[in-house]
Amino acid sequence: MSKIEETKVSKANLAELEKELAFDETRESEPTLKTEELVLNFGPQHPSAHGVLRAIFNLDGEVVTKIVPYIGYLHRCFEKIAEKRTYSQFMPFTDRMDYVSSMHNGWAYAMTVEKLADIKVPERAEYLRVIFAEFQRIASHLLFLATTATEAGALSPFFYFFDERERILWLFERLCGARLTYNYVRIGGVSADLPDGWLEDALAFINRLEKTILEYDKLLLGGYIFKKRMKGVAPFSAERALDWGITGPPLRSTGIPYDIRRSDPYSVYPRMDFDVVIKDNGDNYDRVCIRSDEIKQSLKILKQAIEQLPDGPIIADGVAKDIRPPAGEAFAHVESSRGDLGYYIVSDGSIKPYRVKIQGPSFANLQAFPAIAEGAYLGDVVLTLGTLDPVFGEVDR
Amino acid sequence: MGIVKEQMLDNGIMLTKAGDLINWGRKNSLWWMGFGLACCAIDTIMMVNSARFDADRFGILLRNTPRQSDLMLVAGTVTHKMAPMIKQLYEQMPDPKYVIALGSCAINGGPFYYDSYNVVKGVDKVIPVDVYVPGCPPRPEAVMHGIEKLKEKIMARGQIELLKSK
Amino acid sequence: MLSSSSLLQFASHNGMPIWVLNTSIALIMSLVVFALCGLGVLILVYMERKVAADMQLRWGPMHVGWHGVLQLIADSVKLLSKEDIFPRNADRWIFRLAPVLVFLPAFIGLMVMPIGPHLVVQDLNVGLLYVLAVPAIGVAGVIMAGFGSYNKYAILGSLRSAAQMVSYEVPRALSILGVVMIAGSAKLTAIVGTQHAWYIFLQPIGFVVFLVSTLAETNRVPFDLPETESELVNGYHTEYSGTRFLFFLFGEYIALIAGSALAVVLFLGGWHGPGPEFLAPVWFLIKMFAIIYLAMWIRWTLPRFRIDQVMDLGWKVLLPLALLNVLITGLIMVL
Amino acid sequence: MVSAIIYFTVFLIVGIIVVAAMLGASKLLQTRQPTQAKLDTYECGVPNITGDPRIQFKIHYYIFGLLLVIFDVEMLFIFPWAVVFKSLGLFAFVEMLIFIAILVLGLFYAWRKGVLKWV
Repeated sequence: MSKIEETKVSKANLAELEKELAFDETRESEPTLKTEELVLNFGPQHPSAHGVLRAIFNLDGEVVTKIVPYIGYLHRCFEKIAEKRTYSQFMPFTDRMDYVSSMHNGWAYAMTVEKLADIKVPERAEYLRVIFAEFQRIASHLLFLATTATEAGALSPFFYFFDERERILWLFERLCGARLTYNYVRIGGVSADLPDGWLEDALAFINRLEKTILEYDKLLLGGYIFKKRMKGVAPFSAERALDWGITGPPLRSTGIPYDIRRSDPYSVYPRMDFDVVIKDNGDNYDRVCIRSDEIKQSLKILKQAIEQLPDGPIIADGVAKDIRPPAGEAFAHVESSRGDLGYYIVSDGSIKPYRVKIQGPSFANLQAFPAIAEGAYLGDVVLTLGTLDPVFGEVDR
Repeated sequence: MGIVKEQMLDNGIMLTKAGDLINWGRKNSLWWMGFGLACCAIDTIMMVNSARFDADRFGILLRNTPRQSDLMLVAGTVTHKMAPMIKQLYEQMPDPKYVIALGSCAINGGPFYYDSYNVVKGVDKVIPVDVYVPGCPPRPEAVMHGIEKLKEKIMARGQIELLKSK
Repeated sequence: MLSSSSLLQFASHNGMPIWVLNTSIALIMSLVVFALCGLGVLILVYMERKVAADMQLRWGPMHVGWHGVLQLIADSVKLLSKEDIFPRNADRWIFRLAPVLVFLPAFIGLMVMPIGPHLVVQDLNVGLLYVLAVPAIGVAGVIMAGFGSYNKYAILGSLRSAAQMVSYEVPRALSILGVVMIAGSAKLTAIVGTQHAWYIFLQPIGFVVFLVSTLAETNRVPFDLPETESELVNGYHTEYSGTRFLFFLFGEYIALIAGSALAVVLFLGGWHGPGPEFLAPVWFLIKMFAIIYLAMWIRWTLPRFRIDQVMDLGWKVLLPLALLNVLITGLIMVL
Repeated sequence: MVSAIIYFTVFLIVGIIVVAAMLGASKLLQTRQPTQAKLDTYECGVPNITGDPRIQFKIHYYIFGLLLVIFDVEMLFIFPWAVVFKSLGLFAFVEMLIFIAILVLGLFYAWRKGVLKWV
C-alpha cells in the first residue's frame, strides 16, 4: 500500500484500522503485566547462614530460581600460618578449622606428620583417639540435628540435643580441660590420660544416649510435618555426588558406602564392628536421618573401644618438641563428621613444613548447594543448606 | 529529651528515679543479636542460649535483626572482608547499643595476630567495644560474667548519658 | 465491665441525657479493657517464656523480680526508651501507621467478648460477625508494615501473611456455622446461654477446624511463616524497633487472647461451670488459659509448614471439612 | 444500636489516644541519633545493592483471593440462614444444600483446574 492510497481509505476502513490500532495498543501493554524476579541477599549475618555464608537468591514468587554463593568471610590463612610455625606449633590451629569437630582435624594433621616422620603411636593412644573422635562425631551430629530442627521451625529439640552435647563436653572437659578447641591430640600420641572414673561416666552417658536418641528420633524425625517438609526435597543422585566430590553423610545418603574408616582403614578401626550407614534417596530427609543413625553406630564403636582399651603409654617415646621430618611428602585422611578430611604436607627437612594443603569436606559439600537447591521453595533452600552442614571455618580456611 | 530533661534537671530526685528506672529496664532486657562469626559462636552464643546456661534467666533474648537488639556479641575472628558488614550491622542497631568482644580473636586477632593477612587485629578497630571477654573460646560462665560487667557499666553510664543527651 | 442497663435506667430517672452517660461509661470501660489487655499481654508473654522454658529443660526469666515476674516490665521500659528508626527509603506514613493498625483492631475486637453472664461491654446482635470481621483488619497492618518498610524480607513476610489470611478466613467462619445453627443466634451471650452441653461435643469437627485456622490467623507455629526466623529474618517487622515493635508484640498477643476467648465462647461453654455465679469469669479465664496453653504447647513442639502446604491444608482439607460439618449439622437437626 | 456505635467510637478514640501517648512518651525518652548507615535498609549487613524491593513481584495467591471473595459472599448469605435455621426446617435446608452444592462444585472445578496449586 502506497502512501497516497493510504490517505484515501474509506470511512469504514478507517474504523477498522482504528480497531486494529486499539488492539495493538493493548497487546503492547501486555508485557508490563509480566512479573520480575526479586533479588534477595542472604547473609553473611543471617540466623540460618551457618556462620558467614553469603548468597544472592533470585526469587520468583516463593521459588528460588538462582543461587550465587559467596564465601571467604572467614578466611584466616591457615595454610600460610602452617608454613610459618613448627610442626607442633600448628597443632592448636587445626582445632579452629572445623570448629564443630575439632578433634578430627587434629587427628588428621597428627597422622600426616606421624607418617612423614615415621612415628609409631602407642596402642592406648590410638584407642583414646578413637574414643575421643567418636564422641566428637556424636557431638557434631547432635549440633547438626539441633540446628536443623531450629531451621525447620521446631524450637524445643534444639535444647534437648544441646543438653546431650553438653554432657559430652563435660567428659571432654575432664579429659583435656577445654570445651571446644581441645588440642588433645599430640604428634605421637595424646596429651592426657583418662582421669579416675572417666570411663564409668562415659559408659553411663552412652547408655543414656542410646535410649534418648530413640526418643529424639520419634520427636523430630518421625514427626508428620517434618517428614512432609523434608522428604523428596533437593535430592541428588550418586553420580552427581561423585562428580561434585561430595563425601561424608551427604554421599552416603545417596547409597554409596564410602567411609574412610572402612574404605581406607586407619588407627584401630579395623578391629571395631560397626556398619556404614547408607540411605537411598539422597534428599533432605535422608541427610538428616543418616546423622541420627551414625550416632547409634558411633555409640556401638565407643562401647567396643572402651571394652578393648589396653594399658600402656599414651605418647610415643622420643618424640622431640621440634620434629624435623626427613624431606618428602605425606598425605593422610580421616573420616570427619562432615566427610573426607585430608592433610597433605611437604617437608624440606627443616623445622617447619614447606607446604601444608588441607582438603576439607565442607567446601566440596557446599558446592552442591546452588545446584540442588535451585527450584525449591525459600524455606527448603535454607533447610538444604543446613543438611549439607558446612562449617565455614573449614570452607574458607 | 528537651522538656523532660529540663524538668528532671530542676528536680534532682525525679532525674535519679526516672533515670534509674530506664537504666534498670535497659540492663535487665539486653536482647542480643544472634551473630556468629567463628568458633566462639558455637560454644558461647549457642551454649549460653542452651538449657544448661540459659541466658533467658537474665532476660536475654536472641533477636535476629539489629533493629530490635541492644547488645552485639562479636564472637569470632573478624576478617577484613567481614569488617564492613560488622560496622554496618552495628550502625543499624538503635541507640543505646552495647558491644561485647568475645574471645581472643575479637579482642586482638588472637592466634591469627601474626602471619594472617586477612584478620582484623581486634574488632575495636572497627566499632567501639564495651566489654572484653577473653578466652579461646571463653567459657559460657565467662560470657555471663561479661554481661554482668556490662550491666554495671550501664547503671554507671546511663546517668551521665541522661544528663548529657540533647 | 458491668452491665450498663441498670445505669442507663438510673440516668433516665434523673433526667440525664443518655448519650452523655453512654459515652462516659464507654470511656471508663475502654480504659478498663485496655488495662486488662495490657495486663493480659504481660501475663501471656511471661507465660509463653515460662512454658517454653519448661518444655526446654530450663528456667526461663528468673532474675528480674521474684521468678522474673518483672521481666516484661523491664522489656517494655527498655523498648519505650529505645530509639525508633525510620529507614530512609520507608514510606513515612504507611510505616508509622502499620503497627497501630495491627494493634487497634485486635483491641477493639475485644469489645463484645462476654466473660460472665453480665460482664460484657456491648452485647451486639451480630457479635459473632463483629468478632470475625474487626480483628481481621489487622492483616492490613501487616501488609502495610511489609510494603512500608521497603525491605525485602518484610515484603515477603507480609505477602505470606496475606496468603494465609486469604486461605484461613473462610474455613474459620464456616466452622462456626454449625454453632450458630444450633444456638439460633449470632449473639455471643445467647450462644453461651444455650450451651448447656458444650458445643465441642456436638461440633468436634467444627472445633478442630476453628482451632487450626485460629492458629493460622494469629501466625503461630506451625503457621508462623510471616515471621520465620530461619528464612525471613524477622518477617514483616524486621525494620521495626522500639515502641513500634512493642505494638506488634501487643497486637499479636491480643489476637491470641481474642482467638482463644472466642473458642471458649463458642465451643467450651463460655462462663459455665460449677459453683456460684460470681465464679463465672474465673471459669472463663481458666478455659481461656487452657486454650492458650494448648497453642503454646503446639508452638514449642511442632516444626512449621512450607507455604504451599499451608495453602493446601486451608483449601483442600479444612474448607471441605467445614462445609461437611455444616451439612452434617443441618441433616441431624432436620431429621 | 446507637449505643453500640458510641461504644465503638469511644473505643477507637481511646485506643488512638493511648497509642499516641505511648509514642509521645517514647519520643521524650529516646535519644535519636540517626546516621547514614542506620537509615539504610537492613539487608543482612550489606548495603542495599540488590535493587528495588517494590517490583512487579509474582504473587501466587491472587486467584485464592478471588476464591476468598466468592466464599465470603457465600458466608454473608449463610449466616442469616444459620441464625433462623431452626424455625425454617427441611425446605430451607434443601435450598441451602443446593446453594452450597453449587459452590462446592465451583471449588472442585477450581481444584481440578489446578488453581489450588501453589506454583
